[in-house]
Amino acid sequence: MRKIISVLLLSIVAVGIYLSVSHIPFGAPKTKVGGHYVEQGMEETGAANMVTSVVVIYRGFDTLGEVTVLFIAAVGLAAVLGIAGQQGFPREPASFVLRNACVVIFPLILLCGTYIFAHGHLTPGGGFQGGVVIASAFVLSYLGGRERRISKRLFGSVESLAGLVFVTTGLIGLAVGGYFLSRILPNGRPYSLLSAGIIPIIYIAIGFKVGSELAGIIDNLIEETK
Amino acid sequence: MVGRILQFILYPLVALAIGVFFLGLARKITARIQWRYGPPLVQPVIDMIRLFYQKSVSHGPVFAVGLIMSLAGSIVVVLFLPFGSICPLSGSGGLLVVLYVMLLAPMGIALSGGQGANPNISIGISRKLILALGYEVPFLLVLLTVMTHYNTISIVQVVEAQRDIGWSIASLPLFLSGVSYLLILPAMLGFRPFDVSTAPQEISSGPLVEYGGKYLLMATIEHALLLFIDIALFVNLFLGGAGNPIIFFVKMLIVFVLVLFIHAAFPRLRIEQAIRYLWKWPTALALAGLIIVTIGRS
Amino acid sequence: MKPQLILLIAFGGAFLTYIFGKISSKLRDGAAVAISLALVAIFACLYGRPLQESFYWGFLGLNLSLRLDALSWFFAIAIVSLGALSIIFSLRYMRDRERTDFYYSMMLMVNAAMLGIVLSNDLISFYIFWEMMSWCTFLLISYNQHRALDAGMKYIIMSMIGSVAMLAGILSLYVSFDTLLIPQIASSLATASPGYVLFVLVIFGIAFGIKNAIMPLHTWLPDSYAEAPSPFTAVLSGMLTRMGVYGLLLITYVIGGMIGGTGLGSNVSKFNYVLAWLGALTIVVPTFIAMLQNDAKQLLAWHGIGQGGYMVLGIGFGVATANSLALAGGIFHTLNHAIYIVLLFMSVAAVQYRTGGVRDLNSLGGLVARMPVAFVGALLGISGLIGLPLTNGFVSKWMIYKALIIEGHPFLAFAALIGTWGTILSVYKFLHNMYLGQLPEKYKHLEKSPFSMQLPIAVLSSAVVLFGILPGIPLRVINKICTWLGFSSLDVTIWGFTSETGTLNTINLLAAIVVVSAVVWVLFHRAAKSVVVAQDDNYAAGAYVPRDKYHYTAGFYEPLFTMLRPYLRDVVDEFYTALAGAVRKSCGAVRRIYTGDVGNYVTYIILFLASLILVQLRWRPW
Amino acid sequence: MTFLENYVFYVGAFGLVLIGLFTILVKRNLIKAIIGLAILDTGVNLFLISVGYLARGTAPIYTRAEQGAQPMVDPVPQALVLTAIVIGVAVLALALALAIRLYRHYGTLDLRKITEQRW
Amino acid sequence: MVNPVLLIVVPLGFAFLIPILSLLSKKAAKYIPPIPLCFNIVVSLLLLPRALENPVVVSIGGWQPAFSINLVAGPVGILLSAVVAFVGLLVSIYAVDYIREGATDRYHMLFLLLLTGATGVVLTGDIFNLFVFFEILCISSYALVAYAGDKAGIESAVKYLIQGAVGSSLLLIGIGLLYGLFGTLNMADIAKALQSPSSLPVFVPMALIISGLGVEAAIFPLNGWLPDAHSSAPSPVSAILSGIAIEVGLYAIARVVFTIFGLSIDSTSNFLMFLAVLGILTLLVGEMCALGQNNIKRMLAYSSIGQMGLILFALAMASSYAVVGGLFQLVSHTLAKALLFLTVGYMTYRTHSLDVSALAGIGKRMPITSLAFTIGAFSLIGLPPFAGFPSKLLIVRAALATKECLFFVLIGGALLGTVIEAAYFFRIVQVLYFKDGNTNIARKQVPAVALIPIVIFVILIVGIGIYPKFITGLLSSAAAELLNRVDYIRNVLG
Repeated sequence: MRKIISVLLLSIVAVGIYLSVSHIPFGAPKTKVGGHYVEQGMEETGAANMVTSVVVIYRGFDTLGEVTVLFIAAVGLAAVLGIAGQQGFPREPASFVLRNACVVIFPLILLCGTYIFAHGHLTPGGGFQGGVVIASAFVLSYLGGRERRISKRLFGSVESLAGLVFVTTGLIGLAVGGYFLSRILPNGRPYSLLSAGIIPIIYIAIGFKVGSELAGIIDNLIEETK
Repeated sequence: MVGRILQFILYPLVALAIGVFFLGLARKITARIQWRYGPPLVQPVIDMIRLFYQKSVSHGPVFAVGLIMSLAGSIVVVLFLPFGSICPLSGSGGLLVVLYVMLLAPMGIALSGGQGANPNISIGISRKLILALGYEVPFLLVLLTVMTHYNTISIVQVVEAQRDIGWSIASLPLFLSGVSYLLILPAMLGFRPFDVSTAPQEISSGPLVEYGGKYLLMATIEHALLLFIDIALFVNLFLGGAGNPIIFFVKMLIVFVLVLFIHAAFPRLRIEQAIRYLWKWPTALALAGLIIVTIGRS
Repeated sequence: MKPQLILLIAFGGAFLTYIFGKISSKLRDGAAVAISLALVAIFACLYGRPLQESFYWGFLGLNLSLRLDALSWFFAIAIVSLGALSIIFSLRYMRDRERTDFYYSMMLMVNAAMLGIVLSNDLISFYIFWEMMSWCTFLLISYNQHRALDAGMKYIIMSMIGSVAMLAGILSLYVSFDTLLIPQIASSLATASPGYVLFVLVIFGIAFGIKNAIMPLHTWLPDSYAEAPSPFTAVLSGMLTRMGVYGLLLITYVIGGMIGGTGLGSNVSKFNYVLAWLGALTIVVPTFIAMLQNDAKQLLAWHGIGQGGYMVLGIGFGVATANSLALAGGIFHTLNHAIYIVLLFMSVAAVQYRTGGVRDLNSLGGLVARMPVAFVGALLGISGLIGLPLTNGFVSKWMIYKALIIEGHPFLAFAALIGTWGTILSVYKFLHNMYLGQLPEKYKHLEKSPFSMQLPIAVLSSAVVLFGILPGIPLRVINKICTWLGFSSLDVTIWGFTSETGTLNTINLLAAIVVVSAVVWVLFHRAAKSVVVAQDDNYAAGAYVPRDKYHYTAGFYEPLFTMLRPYLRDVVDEFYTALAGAVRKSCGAVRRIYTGDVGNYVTYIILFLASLILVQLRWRPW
Repeated sequence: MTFLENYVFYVGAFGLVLIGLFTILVKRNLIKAIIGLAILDTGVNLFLISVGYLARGTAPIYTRAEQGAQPMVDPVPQALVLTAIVIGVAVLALALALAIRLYRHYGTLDLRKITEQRW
Repeated sequence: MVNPVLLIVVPLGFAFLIPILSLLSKKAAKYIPPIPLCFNIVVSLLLLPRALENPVVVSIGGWQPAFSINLVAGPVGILLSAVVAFVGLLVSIYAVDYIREGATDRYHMLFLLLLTGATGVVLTGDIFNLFVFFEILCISSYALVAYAGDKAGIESAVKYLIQGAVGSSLLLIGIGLLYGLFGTLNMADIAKALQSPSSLPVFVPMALIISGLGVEAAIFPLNGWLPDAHSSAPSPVSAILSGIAIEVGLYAIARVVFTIFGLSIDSTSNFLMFLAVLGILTLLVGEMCALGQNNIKRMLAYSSIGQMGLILFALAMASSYAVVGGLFQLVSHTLAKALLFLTVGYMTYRTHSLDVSALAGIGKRMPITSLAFTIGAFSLIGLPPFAGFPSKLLIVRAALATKECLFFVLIGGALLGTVIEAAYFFRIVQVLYFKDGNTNIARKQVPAVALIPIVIFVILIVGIGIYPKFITGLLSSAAAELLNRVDYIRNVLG
């Protein structure tokens, strides 16, 4: 019964969406805003990766919100799970190979993540992606039977500081340029690492933030399910 | 002016005399109907004089105040009623005032009796008031019919109008009302079959049980005046009043004798029976009269 | 004296009293009395001085303004006087009760709100004060806890229904005429369509009808009167309920243009005939129900409804036939009723105070010996209630009856008159069971009522008689009101009326009664002396009468009730109760929508979306 | 068939959306409902990306190599999707955390039985 | 340089700061939220004069309006952000004492972020940004509802989360469709391009967006989460959720409907009529559910549904009076409902029960709190002289001014709802004052820190009730801004 009703309702919704979507031609150039970014973005922001320039510069405010959402998730998760402080917990040690492989790979993954967010304005990738990669390093280390836990204090501080960096950068922009997140730094030479104004700063901050937050979330969940 | 004052003084006395006479007459005629000899006509007067000098028992101030209120009320009502051409308080509010002043009598008795704190009194008063409610329904309808028909609330004007167009009772709606009035008259006077509130054998005369001496005297006077009032009202409203007191008295006498026949012929009704009766035929007649009058008016 | 200043005194006084109460109870009592008396003095000084003033700089763009004219003065003086008397009465009555600060400030607040109502010159301030009055009343009714809570709920729900109706009516007027000043509406409404006028009448009729407890809307009243603290019941019955009458008069004024000018719009006339008939119904049924009551306050409460019927009958009929006698009678009856019903409730309250809250008629009796002042108050009160001549109730009833008869509506008159007889029966029971009959053992040593209770009773008792003997005093003001409302002037004298179809002369009546009573008294006095005996030393025809108690007063009208009881159910109340039950039940059913299963909730969301799309797809209504 | 050719992405995306919704509507297990949410999110993200697609477009990243005649796809939806993904992750993380706690309280994840808060 | 962006960024910054500060001192966290909220009030007031003249439009990053996110701080935005900040401030002061258990710093962070989200929603001029801030609002409220960690809280949070997530997915689909159709995300830009909302391709996104936002705004069939969440959350959170979160949702609907889709009362589309009907339906359902409810917080939650219905009804009438009334009602409801939840918080804390009957006699034990509750309740019913009265008055008047039969019937329904509302609120007042209850409860007032916000709320409710002019000026320009689509487009796009 329930299924039938659901199917019925969903098919109505599907029909409605079809009627609307059929007015959105697939693969045709149509977005004036997007077009503008593609054409002018390089000049305006100095970033080669247009997605990055959109994410950080044009729609930087969304990104700030996005970072906040993640922050909320981390804080909220901790609040919901009611985790007070950190305590170590004994674990079955992993096999020698696994443990040592993890030790070897761990810094490499960190490095990779750092690379990804530091080059966000030049290549595909960016703060979020890099941050996730960094977090994956911690997951690996947990999987690899690491007994030591990450320092909540440290990670919490990193989270906060990274967030503050983002906000402060924006506010400096406001103070100097009159707009929040305005370009206080020169665009620099295209395609070089130190280019694209404030994008690297923000992306680095985001990278740290996302990495520490996701790691924190995983840590919390692990503790809860122990 | 002097004449007016004389009216004020003499009229109640006359009314009282007629009332007392009716009291005596009632006992005499009833006795005769029932094949007894009966007391002499002056027996009530003798009783009253005796009561005046007899010692009595009192239950407190309200016991007396209620009676005084009752008696005074009755006398004032008398003053409102035209007796032939005599009517001391003609322009003071008319029938509506009469209706209300007539309330003083039962209210006073009830008050005084209440102070008496005798179960019989309470039962008697309760019955009396219920009975009053019973006969007031047709009575009010009757009065309203008359007032609506003549478009006045003044009794004098009703009487005057009848002088021109003949007795009220001769016209159809008022005939119905008149009959209704006659039917409820025994109840208003507290005569059998409607004497359940003062039933001597059952509740020791009800409200009167604690009265003796001057208290009983006043209650008697009040009853005498009640006889006068109710009958005089009927004569005024339905039998065209009268130009002079003698004719008026004659009319009253006829009506009273009619009532007495009913009185003598029927046994006492229980209170529910009485109410049921009063709210059936007299009310229906009075209502019919009122409807006709109202339709005729509009 | 500006009207806003008066209101400021009134409302400020209420707050001040509360604050004083926190300091000392003596100070609070003094302040409450002083403020209420000051208001009486102010209004006494303001007699015949019309005032009008905008007092507020715009409430949502509406100018709030106040005025004082004959009508509002008439009501205001009654409000403040009765308010002051009941405050004085409360001094002892409320002593040693809890939350007295709250009580006094609310009493003053209610009075202030009522003053606001009668002083307001525009409908929105009228409404504001009206609502304030409603919730203050609610709080005061609930004061006694327990059963009072249900009474309070009943009151407030009906009151809210009335006030939302009124709000709709007021705003509809505003939307139509773009003003809320009463005089301006009055002039605008003359040009409105008959249907609209009827709408306005009906909607305000409902609002005021609920407050004035006109018959099918009366059910809140008995419980509220019975359960409220007695001094407040006095205010509630005397003036607060009669704000409904004030409202009806206000409507009358608003449609006054039609009465004076081109003759009555047929709808107006029809509506008022309906009102008159409802008034008649309201007289008869509650009066008979009152006979059934064994609770002193319930009994009086039902009379409160019944007497309200006279006012509505008078006003409705007066407007319907443009008869100023009936209208004046209705207005006058409002005042008279206020005086004697307050008197009655106070005498009940005095008894309650001494007997520890007893108001069950079957367990009282014989108190005349212990509380003579309260008895006299009760006696005069019921005389007024019945309308015995030389009490105030008589005059107003006479006016209404006369108008009804002369205008040729004997059936209405019959209803009103038969109501009077019903009244006699029930109030006699009231008086008898409370003050007459045998004094129960436990009340043998009751003290007299304290002075602060005797004083208001004495004042009101004398007012009952004064207005009964010299009705001209208030009638002059009432006559002014009638002419202000657009009716013809009456031929008022200090002792009554003169007219072709029947005059009323209270002086003659007084003279007759006084003289006759004196004569009778002399006769009585001359007769043989009587011996005062103990009350229970009486003739029982040989039957044994137990000495300690015999409450033969219980079931006083039993024979009548066995006949009438099946017909005297409060059908309306039963209907409302059933309705409330149905509402409650359906609310419970609606709540089942929230099943607690999140799957259902998501289904609702998708259902909503799907139905939006489907409807637009299929019918394209949007 | 032309529809499918032209709109295959949309079909896929909305297919996922509808499957996700269906899962939430029908499944009684909280974890399955959360999985439904994840599918729903994925579908929405896929749809957003599809909106920005340009026929034969490339990634909107300039390189030092000479740009061909190939147009770049719209970067905006990609940015939006980035945000949406993160939000989805956040919601899922929270949902799972709540599920853990809920299981402790009720000992079950059957949504039909978790109806203490109702009416 | 006062910039509306500060309203969002500063609280955000402080929220980020809390973990660091709480490293220094565990107690520091609870004193943080009032600071940015005070700041927000000041900024709002500073912006107000400019905003009244012309909406302050700022872009993030300094690009052309259509090409970046911009904030539009018109009268509505400023009004609502001020309300958010103000109510948030008072509630945060209250929470200083009330929130004692658990990791309080997390509570304060989430609380501040919730308010940031709400502020962002009311200020943003970009529809995707609106979505993002909405998510901030929602996700932090999911977490806050579950904050206490009790059975009821967790259960409610799960339900809230699932419904909220479905709602936001629908919203996102709608936004995606709009982007696909118009190639822009700026609301003014979309509005400029959008012709008729009733053609199906446009109607479907509208339906999706309204359904999505409607979940948060507690419109009738979409509000299954509300009674649970609002009744299970800690009281200050309930106050914020009832007082701010759903109002913000409703604002978003109004903004979308009026500005983007350009529905107006004289347009050919009569979708607004439908919304009005929906509003009254919501109202009646809410009030009917509240009647006979024994859990006091749940009763208040249902009453919030009812009030939302009334506001929606008022907004849907779309005349300037009506919208003023709706916004007024929004403000007065915010004040009153926040007050009610705050007072109930301590009452239930003392009685250890959410049952109405457990509150018996509390009027004697906690006189000021009870008085405050009474005043809040009276204001919600719409009794003078409290703030709820002028708002209800305006709404009724606007409904009557339409001179349409449908609206007469609807306003009749609304008034009926008022009566029901009166019935249950007056019952509680009776229970508080006139019922003899448990005498074990200590005669203990609310702590002073919590009393301050309660008293301020009371003062405001009475003040606005007596002198509504205090805000009507702002409200009417806010209404004008909300209704005037053309001006909005011109202001934003230049």
